[in-house]
This record gives sequence, structure tokens and C-alpha cells, in this order.
Amino acid sequence: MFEDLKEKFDIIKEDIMVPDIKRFYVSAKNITGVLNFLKLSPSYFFNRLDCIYAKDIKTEFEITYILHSDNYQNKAAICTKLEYDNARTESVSGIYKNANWDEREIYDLFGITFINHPDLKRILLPDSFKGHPLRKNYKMEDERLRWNYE
Amino acid sequence: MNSVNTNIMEINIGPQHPSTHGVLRLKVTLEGEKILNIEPVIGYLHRGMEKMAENRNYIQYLPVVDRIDYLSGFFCSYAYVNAVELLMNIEIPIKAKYIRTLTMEMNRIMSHLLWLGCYLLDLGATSPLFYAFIEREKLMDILEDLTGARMMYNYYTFGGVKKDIPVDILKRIYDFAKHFPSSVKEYEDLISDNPIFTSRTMKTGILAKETAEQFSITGANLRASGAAKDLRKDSPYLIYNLLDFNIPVKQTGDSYCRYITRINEMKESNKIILQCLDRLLTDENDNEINLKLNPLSIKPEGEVISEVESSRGLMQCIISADGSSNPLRIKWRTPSFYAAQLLNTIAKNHLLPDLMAVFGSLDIIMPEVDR
Amino acid sequence: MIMSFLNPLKALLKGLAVVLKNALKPDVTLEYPEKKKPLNENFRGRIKYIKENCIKCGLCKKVCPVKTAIMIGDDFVIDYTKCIFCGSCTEFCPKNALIRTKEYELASKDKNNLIMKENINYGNN
Amino acid sequence: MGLFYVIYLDFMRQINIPDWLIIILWHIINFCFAAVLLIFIVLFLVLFERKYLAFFTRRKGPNRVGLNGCLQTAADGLKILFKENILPSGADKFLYFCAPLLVFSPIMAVYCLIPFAEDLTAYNSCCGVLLFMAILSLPPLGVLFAGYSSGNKYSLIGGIRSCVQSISSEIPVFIVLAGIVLLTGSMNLNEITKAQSGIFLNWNIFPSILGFIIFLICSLIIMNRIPFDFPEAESELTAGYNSEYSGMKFAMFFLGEYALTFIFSAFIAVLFLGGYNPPFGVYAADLLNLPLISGAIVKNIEQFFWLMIKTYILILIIMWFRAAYPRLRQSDAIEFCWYILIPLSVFNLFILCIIQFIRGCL
Repeated sequence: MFEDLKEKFDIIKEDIMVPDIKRFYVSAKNITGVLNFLKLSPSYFFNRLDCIYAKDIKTEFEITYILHSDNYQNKAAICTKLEYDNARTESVSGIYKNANWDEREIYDLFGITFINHPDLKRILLPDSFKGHPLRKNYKMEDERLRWNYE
Repeated sequence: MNSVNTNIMEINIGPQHPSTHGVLRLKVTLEGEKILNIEPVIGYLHRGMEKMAENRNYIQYLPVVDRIDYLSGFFCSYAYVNAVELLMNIEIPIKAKYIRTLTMEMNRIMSHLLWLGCYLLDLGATSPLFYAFIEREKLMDILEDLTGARMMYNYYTFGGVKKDIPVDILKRIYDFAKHFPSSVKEYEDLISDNPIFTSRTMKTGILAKETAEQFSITGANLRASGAAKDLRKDSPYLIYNLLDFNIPVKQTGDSYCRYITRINEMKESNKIILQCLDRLLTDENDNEINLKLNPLSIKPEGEVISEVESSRGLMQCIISADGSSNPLRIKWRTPSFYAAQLLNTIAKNHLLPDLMAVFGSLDIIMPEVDR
Repeated sequence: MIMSFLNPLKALLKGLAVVLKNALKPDVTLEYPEKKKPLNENFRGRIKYIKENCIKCGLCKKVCPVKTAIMIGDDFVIDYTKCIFCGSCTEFCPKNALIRTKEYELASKDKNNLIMKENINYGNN
Repeated sequence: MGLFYVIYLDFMRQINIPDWLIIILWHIINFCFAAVLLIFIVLFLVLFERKYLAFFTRRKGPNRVGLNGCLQTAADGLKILFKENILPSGADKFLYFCAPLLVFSPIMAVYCLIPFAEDLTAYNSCCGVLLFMAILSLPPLGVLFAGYSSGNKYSLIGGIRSCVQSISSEIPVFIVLAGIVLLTGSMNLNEITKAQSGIFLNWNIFPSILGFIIFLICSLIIMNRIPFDFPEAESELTAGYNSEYSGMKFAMFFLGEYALTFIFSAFIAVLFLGGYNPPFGVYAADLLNLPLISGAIVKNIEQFFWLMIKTYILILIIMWFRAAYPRLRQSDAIEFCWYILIPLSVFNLFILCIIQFIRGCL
């Protein structure tokens, strides 16, 4: 099914998310191209971006885009890896409008910058908040809030 | 002296405001009473649900999950429990599936009833709130006797449900389900044709199908725009493929359609409840409800997407596990988060009173937006 | 033309009738402090600790979602200011040392009343 | 003026009080009577509405203070007295203090115009109808001042809404009133009532049923009640024009609103439902053949009773609307006033002209 995607773009890795969702790893510079292709290409029609989530795997960040196609009733996941320091990638809010807040959330909680994002600022946390709490190396400043009883 | 633009007024609605359903803040730009721009500001109810998961093992996180959407906690609970079950590759007993379906549909009715009452309260009518809450109270009492709590159920567990449903509770649910359509009829009599209600809701907040798809809107909001998309039909989970129910769809996508869709959805949920009760009441020998897993032995590995059609739309729980006792990362995809984003698009160029009518009709609930 | 005028009128009158019909039904108010709803045994209220049954296995602490609510050292402590009454500890307790009670009126003027503390250091034994 | 006045005059002259003082005292006594009565009626109405709405929504309503909650509003009033008076920093002080008075005092004033009974009219003006409406056009101004002066945007919107709707609702009211004046041939409220004496078929509601409905709708707008309570629509404007008010100043708005509900209902009862006339034109006092003075007193009490009954029936209907209906959009309501109610009221006036013409011919 995903043959022409593999032809057109450089797929670094491919694996399967439970239950049976194909996940493709692409390089960060390709991400808008891949999503645009998957959205518009008649053999996929991934018309909905379910969500974007980031993941901190100690050495680098992983951003996963979960796409859904109403036409073919299937899902796909596109994953891209970003380096830990100065993580930045292209915004996809021009392709899927709901990515706007998703990317703001990732910026807020992980500190990943999205280039060309219309309104990149903190969303869940207050503007005065320091740090990005979902990073694994994040330490609470307030002693009382830390889970330190063990 | 600087010239001040006296036509345009910026007004803050919320975070403490009677009709923002919790703590949403809207920065609204008005010209007269016409809305030029809305900027939703969220995060006042952020509890760090995703961060909490990293500090807890799987069984510790389970009671917390109900709090993501406290009006319909079973959906969150199911999404999480199902995600772990998928990772561990276990199949739950058939009776547990029925019980989960039953309780989730009860929860959907409860959530819609609360929405109905609060929406009409937003529009200024007081009585429907109480009528809806009277019915909701019956369901809450039933669920309290079943699970031990009124909203934070903590009833599902990995591999099934925690307790069997006693027959007397099934009978109470049956009584409720038999009586419920007449209550819905009453709400419809009171509200549906009322010219004041229709003039407030019809032709306001029109959400086109294309816009809904672009903004990843799901659930009743999408179905009111003419797309018959429901996860329960599209890729049935639990026992939904064995049940007979319809997906209510409306074409126009205005606030009124969303209201009608939700009313009809309650009727369909009621039908599902009756079907589940049929099976649960007839088959009394089947007592296996739980696989009895050791709670501390749950150490799955892999990455999973678990989906559920919650009362507000598509809810996803994405767990990325690394084989330790704590999950590496849990992502909650909550439908209200995307519906809140929609507000500026569909409520623009309306009048200030319409903002509340449109906002209420989207059924946004803040704990779900902020997590 | 006339129907478009009469139908809304009919709906308005129907609304009045529905409200009136409901007014004739009995009240549903439960006058709380005087009358209370009967609770069944599943209810998750204040947790009762039975010292004799406890084997100090620490499972309750391991399943508690609010990590600081249950502490086991010399004393067995349940901090009700933090407890979310999820019922996990009573559920997983292997010897029934923790039991659910139906007590839910926990409001107190003294915070110490909300911290249950029991010495479990058996000393010589 | 009436029997009471004659008795009063006799009594005062016997204790040698100069004539000018007697007249001033008479008005002061009347006003005090009206004010005290009004406060009690309003306090009762607040409780009554809460109980009544509770009845519709299957609740019990306030039932803790006093026997079955009967002292609830007294307790609330006491609480309001002890509340801190807050002056918002951005407020226009003078207007901020004036506004509650401007809302409350006209409502008190029009109270004197209502003929509660034949001899129980504080001020029997020859153009009572006109005076009533003229004085009642002041409270929207007070609401506008309140909205403007509190320095709060919600209040401002509420104030402006109140102003806008008062303009659009008063025009149909005046056209309907013209019809009533045409029917009864007088602007004196007492005369209007007397013109409707006899059995209930003589009431103005029968020739002018359309006018009655228009008047009821417009009075809902003037009273700021659901489905037309735009100036303080709490789901949009939190509390509208009175969001920044507290303590007694808030109480004035609050009581003023209920007082207005009561007075306007009484006004409608006078105009359309025969005022203090009993529905079958028979007084118990006449039937019992009581002597002159006690007979007059009993008759007055009876008339007061009948007016109260009619007023409360109207209030019950108005509150019933509140239980059943949501709030309209203001622009719709104003359109409704201009496009439907004003043409209808002119039509109503036309019908009344014909009726009056036919009556003249007979």
C-alpha cells in the first residue's frame, strides 16, 4: 500500500505500532513534503491528523504524526527524530489546521521549536513557566512537588 | 494624545464566567456586540496528566485516568486499559466486554444529559438543567452502587472489570432504560420546537464538513455536519459489531443540528443499553469478568494507539512503553482540545449572545482540553 | 403563512405545559443533613485499618496513585488530605487489613483529624 | 377624594392642624404606606419566585430559615446590609451613586398612581397613564448610568442593551395605551377602572385581547425578565449592569426589579383586567348591607383583594415563562418589537377604533 511513498521519499525505518498501524521514520526536513503527499495523494487521502505527540528518548526527540483516512478507513504514523539540543522542525499547521495547538503544546512541554508556526507560544502552562516539563531531564524547582519519598 | 479606536472593544470572558464550563478564557474582540476575533486561552485546569504517568506504574495511573474527563470517566478508563491490554496482547472475557459497553453507554447518556442541561442554562432556561439532572442522578446512583463512586469510578482493570454487576443493579438499569425515552420526549417537547431556542441555535455556528475535517473534529460535532463517522461503526471495538444501533447524522452543521444529534445519540445509547441488558440478564452462568492479573507484574513493551468513541468524539490513548514498570510516555488525544481550537473559526462575525450558544453546542469540557 | 405563525405558538404553549406537568410530579430533593442516601458496601469512604491483619507487605503503598497518601514506617499512615478514595489499596490488600467504610463526611477543623496514624512497630516481636 | 380622606380631614381639623400641613401630611402618610407595603410585597415576591421556580423544577426551594423558609429573604436582606460597599477604582463616582437611586425611586413613585381600591389611591392624577409610563422611562436611564459608571465592559454592554430595548419596547406599549384611553375615555387610572365595572365581560381585555398580549410581551421587556432579560443576561454578561454593585446599592437594583414586576403587573391588571372590580360586579359589603363607614372599609379591602388576585395571577404567568423559556437574542427581540409588535399594535388600535365607533352608534 505504501509503495509509492517509499519510492518518493527516503524512509529511514519502518515498524508497526500496536494494533497494526504502519509507522514510517522520515528525516525532519522531509516532514511537510511527506504529510502534504499523504494528504493529497488519491491513493491515501489522509484527510485527518489525529494528533501529534513528541517523546523524549534521552538522546533525541521523536515526533509522531498520526494520520487517519476516512476514505480507506486506515491509519498511518509518520515519525521523525530531532536532535536534543536546539530541536526544531517545520510546522505542519499549514497542511492540517489542528496541528496549530498540537505544536504549541509540544513547544510548551518539550521545548521543540516549530518553524513557520503562526503563533508559537506556551499553551497549557503560564508564560512565566521555566523549563519544559515533559523532558526527562526536567527537575521541579519546588521541592514540595517532587516525588521524592522513595 | 494618542487616538483611541473607540469602536473596538476587547473583552475577557472567563476564566471565571458562568458559561465557560469551567475555566476557559476567551479574549474576544468586539465591535458593538459583533465578534471580530476570539482567542481561546487554555491551561487553567492543567494537571499534568501526561507527566503523572511517567512517575507512576501502570496500576497506580489507573485511578487517575478517570479524572481526564470527569463527566464520562469510563471512556478514558477504557482507552487506557485497552491500550495496556493491546500491548500485553490479551483478550478480555466476553462478559467483561458487555459490562464495559453497558457502563460506557450509560456514561455517554450521563455526559449528554449534563451537556443538555448546561447548554440550555447557557441560553437562559433554568428548568431543563434540573430535568436533565434528575435523570442523570438516577444513573449516577446506579453507578455509585456498582463502582463505589459517583464520578471517579476506577471500575475497569487490566483484563476485565473489577466487580460483577449484581442482578438487582441490572434491573435498576433496566427500569431506567425503559423509562428514559419518555424523559427524552419531554426534553424534546420542551426545547426542540421552541421558537426562542430555534432562533438562537439555527444558522449559528455553522461548521462545514470540510472545516471539521481540517480541524480534526470528531464525535457528535462532526456527525452534525453531515459525516457519518463513528468509531463504533467504522472499526467496532468491544461488542459493538453485535449490536443494532444507528448513527444519528445531520447535514447543516449548525448549533441546532448538534443539539438534535446529541438528543438522538442518547436514544441510540439507550437502545444499546437495553441490548446489553438482554444478554447480561439472560446469561447468568457466565461469571468470568476478570483475568485476575497481578497488578505489579504489568510491564508491557512497545507503542500502542488505543481508540474509543467517547461522548465528545474520538479519544486516543497512546502509550509508549519500554518494558519497565512505568510507561515511558502517555499521550492523550482528547476531542475537546480540537473543538476548543475551532471556536475562532465558527463563532466569528456572530453576536456576543451567539458566542455562548455556539460554544455551548460544541460540548467542550475543560479537564479534557487541559489534561 | 398562518401555520408559520401558529406552530411556534403551539411549541411555546407545549413548553409551558411540560413545565406544569413536571411541577405536579413529586419533589426529588434529598434534604441532606437530615436525610441521607443509603450507601451500599461498595462505597469508597474513609478507609479502616485493621492492625491485626496487616502483614506489612507494602502492596497498598505500591498501588496507591497518590504516592504520599500511604506511608509505612514505624507508623502506618493514611493522609486523607491527599487520598483520592480510589479504593485501590483496599482492593489489593491480600489480608483485608484495609477495609472500605461508608463514612464520607470528613470535613474537620483540625488537619490532624485527617491523618490516620497507627503504630505498627511491634517492638520485641 | 374619598371616604378615608374625609375621615382624615375631620380628625385633623379637630386637633387644629393648619390646612396646608394636613395636605402635605396626607401625601406623606400615603407614600409611607405605599413604601412599606411595597417593601413587604417585594420581599415576599423574591421568596415567592424562588419557591415557585422550585415547584416547577421539582425542588423544595429555600426551606431552612424560619418556617419552611419564610424568613429567607429577610435573612438575605440582612446579609446584604452588612456587605462591604465596593467602589471600583475606574468608576465615575457621582453617577455610580446616582444610578441605583434613579432605578429605585421612579418605581417607588409610580406606586402612588395605582388605584388599589376606590379610596386607596395615593395620587389620583388626571393623566395617570401618561405619568406612569413617563416616570417608568427613567429606570433604563439609571441602568445605563450604572453600566457606564462602573467602569466594567460587561456593565457597559448591559447598560446599552437596556437603553436600546427600552426604546423599542415602549412604542408598542404607548400605541396599546392609546387604544385603552380610547375605550375608556380617560387617562385617569381610577376612571379607567370605573369604566370597566360590572361583570368581567366589561373588562378591557375582551375588546383588546391583542393589545393585552402585546402589552404583556413588552412589559416583560421593560421588566427585564426572561425571555428578555438582556441587560443582565448572566450567561453572557455575568450580571450585566449590576456586576460591580454590592451591598445596599445592589439591593436597590434587585428590589427595584421585583417592585417593577409587581407594579407593572398591577398596571396591566388595572388597564385590562378591570383593576379592583370584582369579576362578577358584586361586593360582599353590598350583599351584607353593612353600615356606611364599616361598609366602605370592607368594600375597599375587598377591592384591594381583587386587584392583588389579578396582579398575582399575572405575576404567576410571568414567572411561569421564566421556568419554561430560554433567553432570546437581543437583536431578534428588537426586530420582533419593530417588525411585528408595532404593526400589530396599530392594527389593535384600528380594531378598537371600530369597536368604539360601533359602541357610539348604538
